[in-house]
Amino acid sequence: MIKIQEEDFNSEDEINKIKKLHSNIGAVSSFIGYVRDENNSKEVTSINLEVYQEMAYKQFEKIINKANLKWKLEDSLIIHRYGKLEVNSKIVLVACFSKHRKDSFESCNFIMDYLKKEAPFWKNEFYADKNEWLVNSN
Amino acid sequence: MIKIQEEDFNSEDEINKIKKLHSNIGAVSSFIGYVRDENNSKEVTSINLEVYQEMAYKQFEKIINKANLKWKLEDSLIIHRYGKLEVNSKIVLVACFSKHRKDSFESCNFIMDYLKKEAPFWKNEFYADKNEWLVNSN
Amino acid sequence: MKIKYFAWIKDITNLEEEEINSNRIKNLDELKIFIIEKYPNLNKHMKKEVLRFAINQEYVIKNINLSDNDEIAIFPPVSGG
Amino acid sequence: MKIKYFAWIKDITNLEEEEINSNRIKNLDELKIFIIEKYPNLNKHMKKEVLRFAINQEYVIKNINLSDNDEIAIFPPVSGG
Repeated sequence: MIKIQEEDFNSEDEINKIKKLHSNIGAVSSFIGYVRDENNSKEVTSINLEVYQEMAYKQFEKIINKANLKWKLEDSLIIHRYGKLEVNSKIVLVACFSKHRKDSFESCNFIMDYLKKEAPFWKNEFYADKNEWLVNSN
Repeated sequence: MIKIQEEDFNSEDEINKIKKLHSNIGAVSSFIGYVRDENNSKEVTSINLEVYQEMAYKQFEKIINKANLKWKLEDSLIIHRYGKLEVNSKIVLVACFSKHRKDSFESCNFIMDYLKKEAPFWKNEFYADKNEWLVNSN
Repeated sequence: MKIKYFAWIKDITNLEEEEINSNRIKNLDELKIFIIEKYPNLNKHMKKEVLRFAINQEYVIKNINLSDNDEIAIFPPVSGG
Repeated sequence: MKIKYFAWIKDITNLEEEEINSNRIKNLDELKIFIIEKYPNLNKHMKKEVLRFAINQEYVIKNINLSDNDEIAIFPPVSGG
């Protein structure tokens, strides 16, 4: 499942909704990314996250398809927020569902790697006195 | 934080409780293990999970200390249940909190590896007509 | 064809998107030339190869033919996740 | 000293824990001999090295001296997580 939304999400509920569909899932590996109060030694007050929605859906589908070719997954979930996000807000949730741990673990990392490099989102970081567009380093 | 308990847990709430304490956390990697409906080609109805509590606390503390030496973590969480657990129940949650993704990701996997090999828990798996003690293979 | 701009590219174009239809633009390289003429301040970024191009929501690196109903996006390196 | 048994070891000892105090038991190897004499059905598992030992909640592999207030646990390979 892929969701691109402004609203916050509840990771327990979102993971449960998918887990419920499969009684053979033994492993869920997940990653949550948050807005930090500090970046590159500057105090962050909030970010504005811009998205190219149509492309983001398409790219997320592609990466999930790739992950399914490499690992045995029962299901997968990407939720990526956009818009104005305060410090401590969740930005992204990636969760991978499999029978065994290795598949969920490796695919979750793979999806995050790809997402950081290719998902069409742009962070505009706000500091006390100015703002700045970021570039992902990893 | 280490919790060994019979009750279920809400991963969103448990992660939030720790996240709230640190505004410099950008990354939370977590793993949830569940009771599957099938194992070694047998249909599972439930498990009974036995624990040596005093030792489990001690071993979890040791592994968290080891993880802190290897990675830059802001915090970490292990919740492990025991007792009678039905199919689809959560068994374990491991969550690692860090500034950057690599630390949370690798330490979460490290803790799970160690937990599987050394944490003093024993699964007694129930099938329609019998029950069997398990041994971790990975 | 529809051109979309994202992040700080919009600060240079002062537009989020626009419709461009010119006989001169038959492929991506020709579009790049057209864009630089229209927005000279994009030239230095184009030269440094910091701009990314997507055609119909797919990344494109090499030159490629364009048709009138293509959606072309021009944006800086991404920073999601 | 207190001896604790877990998982299917309990099905052989019919006990979860017991207090053993004997002048014969000064180290782990002597305890193992004592346990096998008391529970002959544990012998084959001891020989196959499937049993794990913990003294005061720490894994022990080699022989080690024991004192009266030690807590020794005997259990099969773990299967948590």
